[in-house]
Amino acid sequence: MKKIKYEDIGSILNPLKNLQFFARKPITEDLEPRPAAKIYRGFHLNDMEKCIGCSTCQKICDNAAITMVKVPHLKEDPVNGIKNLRPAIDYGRCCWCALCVDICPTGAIELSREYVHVCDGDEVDSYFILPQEKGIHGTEQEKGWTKTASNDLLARTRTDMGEMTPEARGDNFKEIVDGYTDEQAILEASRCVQCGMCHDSCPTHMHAPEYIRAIWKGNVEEAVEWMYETNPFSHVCGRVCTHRCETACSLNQTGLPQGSEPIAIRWLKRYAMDAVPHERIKEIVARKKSQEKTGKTIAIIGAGPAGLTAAFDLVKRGHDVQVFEALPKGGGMTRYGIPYYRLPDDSLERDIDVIQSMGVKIEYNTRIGEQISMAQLHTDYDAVVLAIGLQSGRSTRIPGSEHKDTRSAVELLRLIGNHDGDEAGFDIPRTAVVIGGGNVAMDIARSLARYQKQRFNQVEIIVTAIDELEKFPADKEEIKESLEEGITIIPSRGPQQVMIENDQIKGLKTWHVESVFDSDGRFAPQYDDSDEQIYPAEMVIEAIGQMAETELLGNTLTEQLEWERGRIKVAQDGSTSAPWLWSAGDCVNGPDVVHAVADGHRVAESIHACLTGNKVSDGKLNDE
Amino acid sequence: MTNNNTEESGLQKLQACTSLKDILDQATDFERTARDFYAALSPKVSKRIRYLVDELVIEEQAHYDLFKDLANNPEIEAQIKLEITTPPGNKRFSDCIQLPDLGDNPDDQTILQYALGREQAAMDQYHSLAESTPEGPLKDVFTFLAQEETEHKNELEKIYYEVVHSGGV
Amino acid sequence: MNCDEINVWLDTLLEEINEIKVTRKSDRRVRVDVDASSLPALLELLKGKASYVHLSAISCVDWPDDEEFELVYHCWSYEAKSLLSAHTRIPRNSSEEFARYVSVYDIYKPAGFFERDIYEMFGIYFESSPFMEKFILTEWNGPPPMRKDFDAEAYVNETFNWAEYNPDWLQEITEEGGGIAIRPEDVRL
Amino acid sequence: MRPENYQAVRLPSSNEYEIFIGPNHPGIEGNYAFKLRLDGDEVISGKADAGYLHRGFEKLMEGRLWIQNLAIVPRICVPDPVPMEVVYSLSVEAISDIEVPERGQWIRVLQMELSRVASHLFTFGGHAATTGMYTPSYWGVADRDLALDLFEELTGGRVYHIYNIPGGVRRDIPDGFLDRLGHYLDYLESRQNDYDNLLFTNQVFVKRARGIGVINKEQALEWGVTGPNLRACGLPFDVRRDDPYLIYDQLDFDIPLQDAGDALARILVRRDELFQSVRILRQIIKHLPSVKGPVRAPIPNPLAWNVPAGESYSRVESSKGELAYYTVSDGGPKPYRVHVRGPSSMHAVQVLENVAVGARIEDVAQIMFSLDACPPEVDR
Repeated sequence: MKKIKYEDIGSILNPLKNLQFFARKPITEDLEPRPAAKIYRGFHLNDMEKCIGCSTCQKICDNAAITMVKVPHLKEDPVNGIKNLRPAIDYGRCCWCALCVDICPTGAIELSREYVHVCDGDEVDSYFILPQEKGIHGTEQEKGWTKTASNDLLARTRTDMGEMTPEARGDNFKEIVDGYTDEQAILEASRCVQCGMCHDSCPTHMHAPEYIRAIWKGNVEEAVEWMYETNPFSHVCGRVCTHRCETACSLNQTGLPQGSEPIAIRWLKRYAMDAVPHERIKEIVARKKSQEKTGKTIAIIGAGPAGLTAAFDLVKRGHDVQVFEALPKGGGMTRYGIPYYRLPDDSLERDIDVIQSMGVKIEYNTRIGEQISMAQLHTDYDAVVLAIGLQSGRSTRIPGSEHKDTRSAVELLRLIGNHDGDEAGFDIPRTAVVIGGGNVAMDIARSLARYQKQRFNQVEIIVTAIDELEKFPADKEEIKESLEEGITIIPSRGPQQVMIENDQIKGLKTWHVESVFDSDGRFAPQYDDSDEQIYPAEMVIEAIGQMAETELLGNTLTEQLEWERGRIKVAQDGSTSAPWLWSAGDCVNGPDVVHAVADGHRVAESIHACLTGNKVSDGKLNDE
Repeated sequence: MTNNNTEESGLQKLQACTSLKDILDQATDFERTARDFYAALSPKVSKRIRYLVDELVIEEQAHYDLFKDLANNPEIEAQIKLEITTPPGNKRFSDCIQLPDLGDNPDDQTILQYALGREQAAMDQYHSLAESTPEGPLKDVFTFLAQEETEHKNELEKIYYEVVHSGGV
Repeated sequence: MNCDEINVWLDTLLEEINEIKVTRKSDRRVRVDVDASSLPALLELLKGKASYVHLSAISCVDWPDDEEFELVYHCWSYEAKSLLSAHTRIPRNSSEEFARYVSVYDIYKPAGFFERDIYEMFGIYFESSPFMEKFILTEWNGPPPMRKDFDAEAYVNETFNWAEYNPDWLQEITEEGGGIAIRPEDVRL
Repeated sequence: MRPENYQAVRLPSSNEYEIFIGPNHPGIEGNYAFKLRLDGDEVISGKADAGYLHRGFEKLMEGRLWIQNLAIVPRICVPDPVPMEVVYSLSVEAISDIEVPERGQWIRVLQMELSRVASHLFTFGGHAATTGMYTPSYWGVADRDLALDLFEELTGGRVYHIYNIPGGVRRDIPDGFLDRLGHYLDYLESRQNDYDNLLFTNQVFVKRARGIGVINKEQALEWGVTGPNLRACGLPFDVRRDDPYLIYDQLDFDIPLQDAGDALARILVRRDELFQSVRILRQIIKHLPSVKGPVRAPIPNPLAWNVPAGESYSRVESSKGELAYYTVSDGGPKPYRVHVRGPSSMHAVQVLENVAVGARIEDVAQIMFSLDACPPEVDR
């Protein structure tokens, strides 16, 4: 670089040198708008199909420029985490920082390369725009600033939770996962964008955004308080909930190169429940109990999640509740269906203990229909709730399925649930085939695997179902962990016959399934009988479906009630066609813990309204 | 009345038929028998599963009406030709299902198995008749009937799945 | 004198002052917490004897829960290549018009600017500072706005009106049964 | 004070009178005013008057999430916005112990230097214009615009880049960017002669600038002068060298000096500095491709980001001098306090008020521009 000395004032001719510039070609710029750079931050675009209406863009907007607008003709699908809200931008406030783009969970919102908008004072409404696929003037626009893995602002990866290795857990029923530590929980909670999709998708509408925020703030007691607003089975649901919330979670995105895992909402719930001492939880919950007694009495049949949730709500409101349970302990399917390694006994006990501490009375080993009749309950109580679950396993009824060693999964799980520790309550087969691809199939297979490991130090279990592996109704984790534990899974097989020799089961004959559903999505399997296999087994276990045991109703009541496709017909509020009888839980909705909890609330609400005179049940069903 | 009886006597009667109308009349008769059987069963089963039997009554009634209308239709041949251009696929799903004795108080699964077996039998029967009949209007009418029964069976299979496989959790 | 020597010297120097806490945060960052009464003496020593000739800034932090203002004097030594931040706390004097402290203008001239800024924004009166007058907020008669108890957003909402938009597309959506669902002010985190 | 509330005063007892220049005046840099007391055309005293641009940024920042402030910090100094983003990010990183990946650090320095180039070009033009020479101001703005094109390509925004983020920068450089940057540097170097002839060695300018607004070494230290203004007094201090941040310690550059401490010395320091920046940028073009890895370290979800309690005084060398942010976190989702210390807090107020004394009225604007004062740093 040429040095200029301070003293140098330059030649007297220097100013004249500048005359040379007259000879230079002038530079001319067009008046037309120049095309903007490739990643220009111009006006917004929004892919209306990709956008899920989570309003995260609105929360990050530093100028409060985004208003969420309800667009009725768009899809509203809470179960899959889609709202019909879309961001509208106030260009009087927007500063084009593109933080909305960087934080968008789906990558729907983007900035275009369009940057010219002119209007008169009386057209000021043109500053308020609902961005769509086309630019703000309705013309095709190129994309400018878009989401890339680099500028994505969300933490897409779930915080890992410690768990036992397959080797460590293979021969015992200890709970597999460790649960989050304080640091892990706060980190995981910090990933939440507070969109509320989880709340909307949850059958019982848990206040997940609120309790996640409370966990993030380190206030676990507040978190527990939020949970008990809607779910007295938070220990249980914190471990085994089907967590639709996580399906609906805005962070549950495929289609992004960087991947995106939903918030571990279930594990956060588990964390908060475990982080607060049990006695303290009881104190927190007791604060909500009504001090006044109504003098009304309610009988509830079945001490599972639906029955006990209803009981919890009703005692909270000052009613007197008596629960009858046929089995020796409470919890229903959560105890007699779910193995300890997924849901340890004491977690369930703690949930039930909180409920009982509110004044719910439970009579165990009392089978309605045998010891006490329905008619008696009708006479003795102001209202009766039927929450009997689905206790009976369905059979394929293929040839050989009537053999004594063809067992139902629910029956075996009940036996296991009734025994402690290493005792199963039945003889453990050296080899077994489980028919079914749901969580029940995995539960029995994995329980059996543990017993086999203990007794024979090897696992010889095949799980087979007609579905393809991707379509198995079981949770992905269950399948993964089953495989880790040495269980063989053979998908796409149709069971044909249980092979029996000398009155001993020898195996299960199956055919290959070419396709399961027809073009309407209804069940219509196509088999290939040339591909036949026989899986050796001493025991065949059926886990294809369950049904309710409604014999307790007796013939008269069965005839009185209205039914709907094999289930008692109930109105939205759980009331049956008998004005004194409500029904809730799996026996009306199909199997799902959190759905049962939601149902419990619903019938409690209806009964409370009915008994306090706010609503008269006329026994007529108000159809949905 | 056992299934075998129905099947044999039905087959003999059908083989004796010589006109399209005869065949359809016979078929209509079978549907009527089935309808009456289910109608008689309905009050005997628990109200919980009565819907299934009632649906079967409606189904059989619909078949009965269809065949009867066809038998009385002067353009019977043309109608049948039209129907058999799109045969449904035959699924082998229920092949393995045994025909149970219904007993006094059958459950939903038993009833469905029975109904499936019955449709299977009818379907097989019409199929084999169609195969053994030379080309012509008679063959067409058997094909048509086989096709109708196949469709009915497929429908029942779907119901079977929805009832029995309630989706293991 | 090289940096290390200055640092050693600084440590000895700091021992001369009462009630002082020295935290060495990194090679070039020293935090000193000092009693309000000792701060001017410290600055005098720093500038006069320890080569901290450059007062980079005076920062003020309001701690209403403690009823205190924190004043931070950021001093830079071109020789030692070290930034010393001297922290002190003074009473907030919430019941009176001003909190009060002494000016260090006679030690560091740049203090004049910062003291006036803090006077305007936080309401701290610096005795013997030459510029205790309005500068930026000449036409503002409200409370010192940087104090935590002044809510700027609330002030704006009370004082100004927001324009409402009602474009055609919004009217159409509203007729369909939709419309504005969440306003930005509803979700401020 | 609002201009309409001000009445020019002629003081009856003497020949002195007061005038008010700004806040809308071509000789004033930005929205700023300067009240002068004159005797004839000689300045007796001057008084800076701020407040025309006050947006309460420091207050606003306390009400916004840590990351939201990225959108407002560059607005504190329009001609040189990058250091504002970088120093804010540095302060947040210092408190939360975030290490910026090396590639991110290099890209930050790239922007810092390019921003310095753009800012200096702007200042040349402004300074020249106060002496009545308008061509350099057209040139300066036009050549700066080419730098803005590069910024647009790199960051998506021409003036407010909003490209730095705690942890690094938002995205990597586009393909071919370094080539285009190289072409721009070639172009700038090819323009050196033109600028020299037109401005730096042009008697029309040199004679106007020499001896104007003199600051001596002692005054410079006493008044807290920093940056090019300090180096024009012969004091070789530069934050990049003395208190290095990012990867400045890996770069080879000189610190241009002048001794005279006047307007000419200051603009000559800036001229030389511009070409030192070109030199730094050439090193970056050469070195950056070999620095692999991410451009930013992950940060928590910005909507739920509690920066740990703590404080940081972060400094950088902006084109105007020492720029520092004192940032305090109380462990919450928003800054508890951010104090912006811009170099112009000194240059545009006390330094200007002192240096203007004794000057002639026609030189006041030049003095202000030669100090490269940026009023929004005062007003914030």
